[in-house]
Amino acid sequence: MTQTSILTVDRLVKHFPTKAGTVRAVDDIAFDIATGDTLGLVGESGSGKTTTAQCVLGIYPPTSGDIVFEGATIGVMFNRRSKELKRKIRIVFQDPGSSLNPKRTIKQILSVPLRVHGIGTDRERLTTMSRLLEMVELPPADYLYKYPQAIGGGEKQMVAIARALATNPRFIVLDEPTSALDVSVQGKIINLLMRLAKELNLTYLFITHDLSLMRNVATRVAIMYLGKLCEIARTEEFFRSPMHPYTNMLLSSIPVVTEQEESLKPKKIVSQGEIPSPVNIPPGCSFHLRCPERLPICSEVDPEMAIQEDGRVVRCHLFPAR
Amino acid sequence: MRPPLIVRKAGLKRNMLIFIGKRLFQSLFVLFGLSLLIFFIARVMPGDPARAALGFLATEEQVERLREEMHLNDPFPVQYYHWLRNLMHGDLGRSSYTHRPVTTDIVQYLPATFELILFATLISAIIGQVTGVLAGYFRNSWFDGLSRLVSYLGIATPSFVVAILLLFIFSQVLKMAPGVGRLPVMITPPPAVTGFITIDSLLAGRADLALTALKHMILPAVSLSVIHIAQEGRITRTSIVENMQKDYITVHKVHGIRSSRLVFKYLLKPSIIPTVTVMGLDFAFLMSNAFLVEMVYMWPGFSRYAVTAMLNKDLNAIVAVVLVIGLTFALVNLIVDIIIMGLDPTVRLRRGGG
Amino acid sequence: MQWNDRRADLQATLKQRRRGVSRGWYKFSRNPLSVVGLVVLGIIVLAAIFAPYITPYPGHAKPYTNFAQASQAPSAEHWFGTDRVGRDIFSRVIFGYRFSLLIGAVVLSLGVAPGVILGLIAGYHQGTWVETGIMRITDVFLAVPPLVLALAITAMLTPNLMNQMMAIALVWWPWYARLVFALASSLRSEYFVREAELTGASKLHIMFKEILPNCFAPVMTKMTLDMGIVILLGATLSFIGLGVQPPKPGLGTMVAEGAKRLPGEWWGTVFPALAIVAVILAFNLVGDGLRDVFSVEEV
Amino acid sequence: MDRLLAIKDLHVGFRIFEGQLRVLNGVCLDVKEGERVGLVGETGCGKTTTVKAVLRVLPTPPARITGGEIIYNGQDILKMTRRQMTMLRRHELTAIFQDPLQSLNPVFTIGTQLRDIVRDSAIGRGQRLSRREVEARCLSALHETGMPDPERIMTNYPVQLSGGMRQRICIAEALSTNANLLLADEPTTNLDVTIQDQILRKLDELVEEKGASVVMITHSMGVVRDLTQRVNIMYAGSIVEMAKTRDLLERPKHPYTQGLMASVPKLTGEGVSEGIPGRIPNYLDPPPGCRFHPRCEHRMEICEMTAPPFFETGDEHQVACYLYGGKT
Repeated sequence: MTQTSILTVDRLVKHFPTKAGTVRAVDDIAFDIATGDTLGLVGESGSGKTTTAQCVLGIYPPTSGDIVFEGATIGVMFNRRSKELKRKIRIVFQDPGSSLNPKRTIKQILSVPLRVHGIGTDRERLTTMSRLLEMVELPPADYLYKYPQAIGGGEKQMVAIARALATNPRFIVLDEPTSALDVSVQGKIINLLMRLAKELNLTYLFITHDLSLMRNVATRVAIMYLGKLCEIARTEEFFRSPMHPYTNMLLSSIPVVTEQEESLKPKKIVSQGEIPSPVNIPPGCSFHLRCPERLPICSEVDPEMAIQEDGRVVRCHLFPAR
Repeated sequence: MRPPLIVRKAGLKRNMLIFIGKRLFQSLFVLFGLSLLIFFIARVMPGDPARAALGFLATEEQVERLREEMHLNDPFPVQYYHWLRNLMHGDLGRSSYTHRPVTTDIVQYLPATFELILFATLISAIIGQVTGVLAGYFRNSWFDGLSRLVSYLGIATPSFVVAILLLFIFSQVLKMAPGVGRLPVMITPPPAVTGFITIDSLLAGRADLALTALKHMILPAVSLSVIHIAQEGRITRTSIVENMQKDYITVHKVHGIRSSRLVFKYLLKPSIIPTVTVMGLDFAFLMSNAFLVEMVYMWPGFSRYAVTAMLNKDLNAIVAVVLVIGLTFALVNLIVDIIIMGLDPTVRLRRGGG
Repeated sequence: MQWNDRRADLQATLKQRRRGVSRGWYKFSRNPLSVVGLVVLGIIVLAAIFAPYITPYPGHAKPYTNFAQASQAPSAEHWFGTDRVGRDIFSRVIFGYRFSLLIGAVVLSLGVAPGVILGLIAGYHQGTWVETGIMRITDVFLAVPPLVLALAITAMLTPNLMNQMMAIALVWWPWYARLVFALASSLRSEYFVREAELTGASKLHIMFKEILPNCFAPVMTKMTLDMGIVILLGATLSFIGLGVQPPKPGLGTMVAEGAKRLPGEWWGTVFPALAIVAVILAFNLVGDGLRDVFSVEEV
Repeated sequence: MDRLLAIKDLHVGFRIFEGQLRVLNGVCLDVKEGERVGLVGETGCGKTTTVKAVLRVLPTPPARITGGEIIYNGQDILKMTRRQMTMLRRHELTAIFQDPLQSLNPVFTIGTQLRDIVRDSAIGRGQRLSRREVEARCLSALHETGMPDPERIMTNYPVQLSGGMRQRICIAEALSTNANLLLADEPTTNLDVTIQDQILRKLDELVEEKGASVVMITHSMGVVRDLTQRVNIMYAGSIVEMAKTRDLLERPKHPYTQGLMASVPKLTGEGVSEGIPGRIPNYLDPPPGCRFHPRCEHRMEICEMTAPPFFETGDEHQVACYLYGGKT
């Protein structure tokens, strides 16, 4: 790869001690994101994808491991991070209903990042806010003075994106930004995000459970299961020939709408079993209980991440390092 | 999506014990804080407790001796320490009004109040629940409207007003109910075993006496319970209406569950949980409302003792009264929590464990 | 551009606010009982404010005796009758409202602010020692019913109006602390609070600009309902003899005095009692109407 | 095949503070004996209202059925007495809802709830079951849905189970009555894809086995493709297109259906379309004529005046759009 990576996560571990035992939410994962790329972090509920994003954002400090952003270690809570770092890393949350304060107008909402980061004078800020709304294709005159409850879910998400852009960031975490929206609205948001990424040279960490969406959005895809990564690959290779049995299971479970899509789904693997509790992770490979292709070794030894011939990384005994 | 709660059966009993232990510890802490607060106010206020205790006729020397005895010349923490140590031995000091140990007074007066309050709780629970359920189930009917109107009046009328009006109407004008007190003046009360006259009479084999006592209790108990009937009725109604809109009730209906079973089993159980919580709170509030009602009905109970203590600035008694009510409140809340654990499996499974 | 102008900015904000008010009034007016409550409340407040000008015998609120007029039943001259020293009960009831409203207003203005602020701080610092400290102290104050604690404190101080208000305020703040704590700690996990934190907004901004506005509706509703409860508590204290002292016309005091002369002079008790019921009822009705406006859930 | 359920021109409104929400605007839907029909639409289009109207569990007020008929086996459900309705629910109609946690009573064990359903439904058929028979039927109902250890599940409360398990229980409850018609309202929307796949396959298998008819309500075109033979597309309170599932997915005719199909992200990776501009109308004051016209790029004058009737465009393919007829 010729591009430099903007974010590197190395051996990241995040455990939550609870009375019932330790929840191993993120258990030793590593990946990096190149500048201008979109990494799709895909997993089912409880896979640890959101916790990973929260560690990157500094909502939780990692239990161990490194998070490196633009060459500097940032693995601490947000309140110990520099303002500059907060300016560069931004977030768009999943639920547009809860991510905008219902008691504040769009103008007030957009003004917070500008004031906190001392961008512009009072007078300039109004212009900046209008420009931000125009960037997300909302006419400022109609929206600045509205309260969030007066606008639709898709529009709320646009405002959340405008708020993220307010500080002129380098990197945005998108935490399931469209999963609460209908598909007919989703398209607009996704296209907007993709256009902005190109225009502003943004890098995205895109958290989602929707693999079909990732096919159309991500430059690389990473699959998580029970706090561990199963497979990371460039999007096209990933969908052309998925390797990890869990990936295959996910792909085969997706409901699709056309014949061409049906032909792309792996046929031989059928979904079975449920995700075990992250307090009681099975020994060996955590997926072995549900794996149709398990080997005797799988219940004993946890496989390592192994780089394959084409550069992709898979964590499975079926695919040892070459 | 919420993760499942995994608790083993054996763990359940332990959870419960741990929970009760925790709650007892918390209550102890709160009572300690309460005693500190009330003791502090009792000591910092202007005036001389020793003088107040002995009255105007005592000599300066006598007062000074009592000051020594009560450790009033010591700094506040030392005073508090001595008071706390006496408390451990069941000694709350002497009442400056009755000139008897406060503990003796409380033991004597408390049963009369508890008898009254329990009766009032029973009345308000039964009437409140029944009207609440009916009003909720037949929402927007004439009954709902009427009970709403009455409950507004119930909440807005102070208990002393209710007490006076009931006494005035039923006892003085209509002569349907007996007057004040626990028993008519000429009648000797049964030997005290529990302190509850109704029960003591029955123990002594005097059913007639129990009936007389019960008659005496009706008016004050009703005066006490009016406001609680209104409140509990409203809460039950809200809860019923809320639960009727829940998906699971729709699902039960869709599966063709018989409607009597739907209402009295599947709707009622989740709906009474908030009412039970409120009933616990209400028990404590009954104790404070009893202050007024006992005054009006000359009920020889703890609450009237408390009012007398307050009117006479009887410091030791005031401190003791507040603590006793705090203790009762804590115990009732613990019982309520245990009942709720029994009713609501989510609470039962989540407490203590994961 | 039009929106890029300060005045337009202000106008747009005002327009939003006006629309909010008119929508609120619409919801409020859907409940006729609330409107009745509001009207009654308005009359009571105005009457109390202008008591010296509208009551027939303003002098009767002060020490006054006229045994020639004593213990008269209600008549055209004395609407609510007269008491045993010949004072006009109607005039005294109107003056009594002054004390009741004063108690409610003073107690809430003293009690609400500290309660709200402490609850806010505790809610924002949920799970830390700050929360534990504040909420355990709150628990101590809530360990006995407010009436008991207020009575005890008033009794130990000198019983008068001032001390009574202080005592009630002292037992009242914890209710607001607990309410706001519950609201704030659940709001704390909302994404908009998280976003503000990640942006780097200050704690003060988050507590007062992001969280507090969302507590406004329930606090307002509780305050209205509490006005009724505080007035009731004030009347109760007066009834026992630990509040407004005679000859000042406290409503509770009047009921207590009148009660001694039942059943003969029923008017001495019944009218002040009805006056108490009316004001508390009015506050309750208005509070319920506000609850509809803010659509706050019951309890 | 006979018609089992026929919804004819159903209108439902909700009275709220601001006025009358006219939600359902002439819904028509047919289900034949043994057939599986899909009802697809986005949030707020009235899918759930339709289901609740059929089951007669709409809260009235605020809801009001202002017109139309729901004919089940020749009888109008809307005219039935409460007793008849209970009987119908006990062995003819059944349903599964979206949120399995909300669908189960939190303060009773799974066993308590299931036993009552089994017992009451047997009474509906005129049978009185012994305690042992009830128990056996409950266990077999749970077992059928692929639940491990049904005995233990019977003693559990809903909070003790995972989302997938809860939905399996809802399916077990629904199918334990041996109903002829199952209304499944977004039964897998809250579940993960791998679990969704398992549940849908299990549901498919059980329905096949019992020969019941199904109305599958969902927002996902993909779910409909796997499970149904015919599909109805719903927009803002009315059906805009109905056809055989494969036919519709390959050749969507209504502009809304076309927009929806284009918006679905595909595994083939040709990018995501812009979607449909605007949003679902406000039901207080819905647009006159075709309710889709403000968002439609093909709108004509007539669309703003009268709602389009269905036009037949091929093999059982009907579209409510003036692009396909009525231009004269």
